[in-house]
Amino acid sequence: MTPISQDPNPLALLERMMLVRAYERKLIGFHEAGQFPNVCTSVGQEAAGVGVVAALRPEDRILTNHRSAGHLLARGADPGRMLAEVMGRATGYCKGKSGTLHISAKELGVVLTSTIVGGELSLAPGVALAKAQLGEPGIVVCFFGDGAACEGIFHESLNLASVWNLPVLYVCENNQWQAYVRRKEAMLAERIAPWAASYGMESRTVDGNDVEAVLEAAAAAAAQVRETGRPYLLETWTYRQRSHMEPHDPSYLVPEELAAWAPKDPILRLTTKLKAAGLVDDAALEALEARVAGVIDDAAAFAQASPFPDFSELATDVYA
Amino acid sequence: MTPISQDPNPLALLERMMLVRAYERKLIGFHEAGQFPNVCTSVGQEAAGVGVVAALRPEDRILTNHRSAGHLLARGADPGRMLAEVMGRATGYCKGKSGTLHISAKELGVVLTSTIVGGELSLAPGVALAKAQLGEPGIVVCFFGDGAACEGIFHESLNLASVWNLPVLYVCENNQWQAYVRRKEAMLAERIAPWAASYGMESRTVDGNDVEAVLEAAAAAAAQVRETGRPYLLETWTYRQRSHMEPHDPSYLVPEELAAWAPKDPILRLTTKLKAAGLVDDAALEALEARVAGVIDDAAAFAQASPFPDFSELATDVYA
Amino acid sequence: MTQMNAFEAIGHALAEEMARDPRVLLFGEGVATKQKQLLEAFGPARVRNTPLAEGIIAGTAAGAAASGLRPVVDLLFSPFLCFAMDEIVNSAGKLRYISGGQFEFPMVVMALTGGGWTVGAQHNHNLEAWFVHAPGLKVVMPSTPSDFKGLLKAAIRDDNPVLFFTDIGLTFAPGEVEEGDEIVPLGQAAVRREGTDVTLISYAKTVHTCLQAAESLAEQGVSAEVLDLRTLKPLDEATILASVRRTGRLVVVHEASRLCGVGAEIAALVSEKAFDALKAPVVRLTGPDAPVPSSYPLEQAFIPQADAIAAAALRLMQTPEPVPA
Amino acid sequence: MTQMNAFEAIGHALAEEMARDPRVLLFGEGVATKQKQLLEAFGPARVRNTPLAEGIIAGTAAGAAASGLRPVVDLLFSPFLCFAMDEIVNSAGKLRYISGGQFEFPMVVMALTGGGWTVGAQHNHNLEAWFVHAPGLKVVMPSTPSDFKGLLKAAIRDDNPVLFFTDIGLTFAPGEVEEGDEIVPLGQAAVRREGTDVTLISYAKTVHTCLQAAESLAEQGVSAEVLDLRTLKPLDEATILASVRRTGRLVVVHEASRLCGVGAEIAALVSEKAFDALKAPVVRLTGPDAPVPSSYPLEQAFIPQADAIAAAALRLMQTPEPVPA
Ligand SMILES: Cc1ncc(C[n+]2csc(CCOP(=O)(O)OP(=O)(O)O)c2C)c(N)n1
Ligand SMILES: Cc1ncc(C[n+]2csc(CCOP(=O)(O)OP(=O)(O)O)c2C)c(N)n1
Ligand SMILES: [Mg+2]
Ligand SMILES: [Mg+2]
Repeated sequence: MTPISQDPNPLALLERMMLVRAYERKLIGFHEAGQFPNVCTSVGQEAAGVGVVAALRPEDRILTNHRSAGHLLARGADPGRMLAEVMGRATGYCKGKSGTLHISAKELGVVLTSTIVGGELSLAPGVALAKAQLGEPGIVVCFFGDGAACEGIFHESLNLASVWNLPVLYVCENNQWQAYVRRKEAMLAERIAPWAASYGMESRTVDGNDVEAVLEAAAAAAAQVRETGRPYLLETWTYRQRSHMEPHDPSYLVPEELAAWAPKDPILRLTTKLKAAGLVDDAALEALEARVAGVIDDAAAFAQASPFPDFSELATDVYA
Repeated sequence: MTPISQDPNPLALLERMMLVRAYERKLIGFHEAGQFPNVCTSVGQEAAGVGVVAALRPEDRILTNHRSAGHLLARGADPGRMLAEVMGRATGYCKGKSGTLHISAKELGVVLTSTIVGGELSLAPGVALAKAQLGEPGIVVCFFGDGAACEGIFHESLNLASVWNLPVLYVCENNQWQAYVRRKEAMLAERIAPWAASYGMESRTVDGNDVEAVLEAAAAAAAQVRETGRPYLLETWTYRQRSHMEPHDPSYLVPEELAAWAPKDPILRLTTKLKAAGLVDDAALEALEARVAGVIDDAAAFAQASPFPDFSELATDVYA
Repeated sequence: MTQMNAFEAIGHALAEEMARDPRVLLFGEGVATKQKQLLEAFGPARVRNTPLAEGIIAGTAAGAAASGLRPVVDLLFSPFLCFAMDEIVNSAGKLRYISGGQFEFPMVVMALTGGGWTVGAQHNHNLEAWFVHAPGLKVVMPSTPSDFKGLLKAAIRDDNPVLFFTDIGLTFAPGEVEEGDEIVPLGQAAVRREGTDVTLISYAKTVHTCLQAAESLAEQGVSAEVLDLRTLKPLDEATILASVRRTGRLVVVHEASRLCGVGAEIAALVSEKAFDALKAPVVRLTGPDAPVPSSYPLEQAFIPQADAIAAAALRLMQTPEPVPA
Repeated sequence: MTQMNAFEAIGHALAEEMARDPRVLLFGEGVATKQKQLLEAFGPARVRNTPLAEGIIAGTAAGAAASGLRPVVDLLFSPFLCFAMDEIVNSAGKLRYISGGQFEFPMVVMALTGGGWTVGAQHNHNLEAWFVHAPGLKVVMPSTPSDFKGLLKAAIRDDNPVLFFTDIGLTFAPGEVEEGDEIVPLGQAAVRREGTDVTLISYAKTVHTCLQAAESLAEQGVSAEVLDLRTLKPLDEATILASVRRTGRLVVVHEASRLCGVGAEIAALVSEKAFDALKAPVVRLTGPDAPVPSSYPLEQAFIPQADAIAAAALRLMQTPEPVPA
């Protein structure tokens, strides 16, 4: 698949968000059907991922985390190889050694994915340092959550990137939850963007459920990072619509909160807008639905037909 | 010796600062005389230590670090047992097992001293949590440096103390140096106090070389922490007059900086002021000098006459 | 006697100890959400969610422990301990000694590890040997629900920092648990099966693998004794040495990687203190020197298997015995 | 040949490798201040002071290593590694495997440890065994200035993360060092003294203690072979086993604490793979299970002494040898 950034028009953005949603729904379906590896879905956060990645160039690097499907698919990852990785198959991006939690796809510039919350923050400055030192073009985008912002490494990473003038676009997806803990329980501030000031870094919070607003903000932020070679913190204000991981466990979620965010669903909002503008009609939407569903069905078939890694793989790839 | 807080009048503050200076000078003298364990002196920072400790009550707890002589002596520590600890003698506060770097004196409420930069920050919230949970009176004062403020644990500690409403008075001695690194090289901001805002915490920067100003600011901050049960960050703006540790190594220090700070020496400033106010004359000062010198000479004699720990102590005090 | 799994046993131990001693409290990322019944029973001051920050969770536990509380912290998965090593090792493990004995650190650090959930190498890394190596700490890793309960209660009552590891592969396995206040003292291994020809020593999940191996060995006429260490520090040297002195043969088994693991310590202990009784080489069966893969078949292959254990024991039976001069 | 101490040897190795390969860079707390000559030679982009934050220093090294640079980071004293365990173990050590081989981590992490400066347990903690236990890492701990230079050059050229430990007790001890580009390959132990009766295996400072012990043993008619491991991972199993097969007796010596230390691994290795050649128990002489005290006499007593090593070897000479059937 091509990276969304090569054609970020509203319809393309919509289709890519629908593709991400279809991918996540497929995983949810597997769980509803029975035993399946735990996965953290990005349902509700599609705009935050797709909008940012749409602002990037091929030479840019992306570091992401455990909730990475939107970032990967927006970057053009093959959902078949992603699902194969989730299922631990040899055809996965990491030969099945990673599983869902830390899918890297170096060929797409999605590097060093870590499921250690904060791992992406600890690695990003070094990736940017290498670019700067080796004279390579491009910036580094680091996706992390509001929970990761509570880890000490957030403080260390932003401070170093600022002191060393490293081209890192930090993107905090503030989805109001940190696994089983509400963001409000973990910090007094509502927003994380203002924390950048401590490091002499600029920042901005954008409506993370409005994909066009996210794209605009990310494009502006990325342009500034390219131009200044200095880091920037972009916060996407969004919401995790499901429990921390599948299988879904609504027991600890907050019904009022879910209800309040439901109308802000990023796909719903863009479809409504495009319909109002006469850019899509129900038929077109159904066609889109069908197209992304087909892509994901084929991907699932590929993954399920893929072999598990050979036992000889157990202790390979440990040392270079 | 009595804690300074029991009589914080200007003359007492002056004498206590002179005592700290005499203690550090004694260590410098040992180094000039030959082989001696490395020590980090607080020369130039006497007001920052004495002024804060003067604002505390017996039930308060103090956590400090590798540069702790001022905090300990202000709290009433016996310089003989301190020097004995520095020299690794059995009569030291920690039986010689600590050495200079992590002197705790539980009997004085100086607890859990760590030389891991940031250790004091990681431990302070727990000490405060215990006080709150056990219904004990008093607050917890945590002394750390501008370098420690760069460690991730600073971020984690202040955030937790704020979210949990813990009575911690964080005191950052910003002495413009982090061992061999200038503060300016390690952060873009000049001041650390504003960082507290990220945690919804109040803060203030005070002239750390004006002992009366430090006392006033610390008293106000301590009162607020007692009243609200919430943390507060006080930054004392001061200067490290010597190299990171003894033996003195001026090779990497900045002559202009040293020259600029020389007239701001906390002892010089208070003496000048008290003289101008007619509160002391040269004779009185000489008497003070002689008194503190005598105390420190006796302390050194006690330490040097003290035995080393018995070999049977090697593996005791490991498990409770 | 009631049936429960390891998670339930841990819940019972926590509830009983918190009811017994008001100084005991529990905190961690999501514990107040996940342990609803404890939250309701003991209130938000004693059952706390934390920000996502392992370092300050462990450091706060150490500071609180030194100041009169008895905290239990849940750091979730063992690789996350890597963000709390300073607080656990440099503070909780050392500050008693460094201060000349001025402080005690009665605290428990809990973490999950081991194969079973295909969570991969950043959620599954058997690190228990690190804490055995570091001074001032104790280390527990149970294999049965009743030990989960009895050892956790003992760990909470101990005046030292205790690392309490839960093997993911055992979390939902049911077992008989005593009602009420049954303590399993730290430092005591359990003989899970008596035997005379060879000793199989393990802990956690692989104890059960050793018991399977002992079954098949019995069918082949070899009598295997199975030891469950239960506590990795302090090690029950007496029970280990007594068994090897009886059998003269030893296979040590664990899921953790081989190099400098607990198996190395036991092999070294035996080759020094029971050398004269040894009739054959001491063999270790362990995980490889590799991170743990996520893919289910590989994750399972990472763990020593019963047939390999039995085969190793049989090889030892065939080694010619040295005869003392 | 020139005379230099370990610090100077490290400086030469860094200067030569930075001159040879523009991708090599050095950063850490104060390195640009302390390594003035390197700063002048290679400029502020390649010799950098950092903020006081070990986690991001190590993480930045890992990110840079995976992206085409070959960073060397100085984390000063080994206990400070506790603030960088996630970046070293979970990232640098595992992400190659987790990613199915997509990344390499050519980086070196340097740290000081060991007795000599009375700096106490938060500056002195021999943690090398932790990194031997963790997958994906290599571990080096030299004993002579020429090895400091040759092994650091090899570590910088290796495509894996290498932990490079400098024994504080060796920093100022002078020794002969080859001029120019002498590499000491990783994974090769050195026989420092040949002998036939007993093998003494050690690394770092205590290699010299073993050599002293070997001297006094010689006076008592016992011929001791002394092995210097130099690299702790990968271990030079062949050289270790060959020596023990010759002598039949083994004493392992290190300053690090005993439990699950490198000595345990070597004893276990030998008791499995050279069992038939063993004439006596395998003995370990190590630091105690305690933090390191600051007080000079205690700090020295923490370290295994030559007379104790000789005495242990003599005891082994007296043990009755088992005769194979
Ligand atoms: C160091 C570490 N601690 C804890 C976890 C367990 N965990 C996985 S995701 C998560 C919540 C992360 O919250 P946030 O950073 O906001 O990301 P989100 O899941 O909301 O996208 C936690 C606690 C982990 N993987 N790593
Ligand atoms: C975790 C850790 N890293 C590094 C060191 C080495 N070190 C000791 S003091 C120091 C500088 C501390 O600077 P700051 O916090 O400003 O305190 P100051 O020395 O200026 O009082 C450093 C780097 C240490 N002791 N602990
Ligand atoms: Mg979140
Ligand atoms: Mg400072």
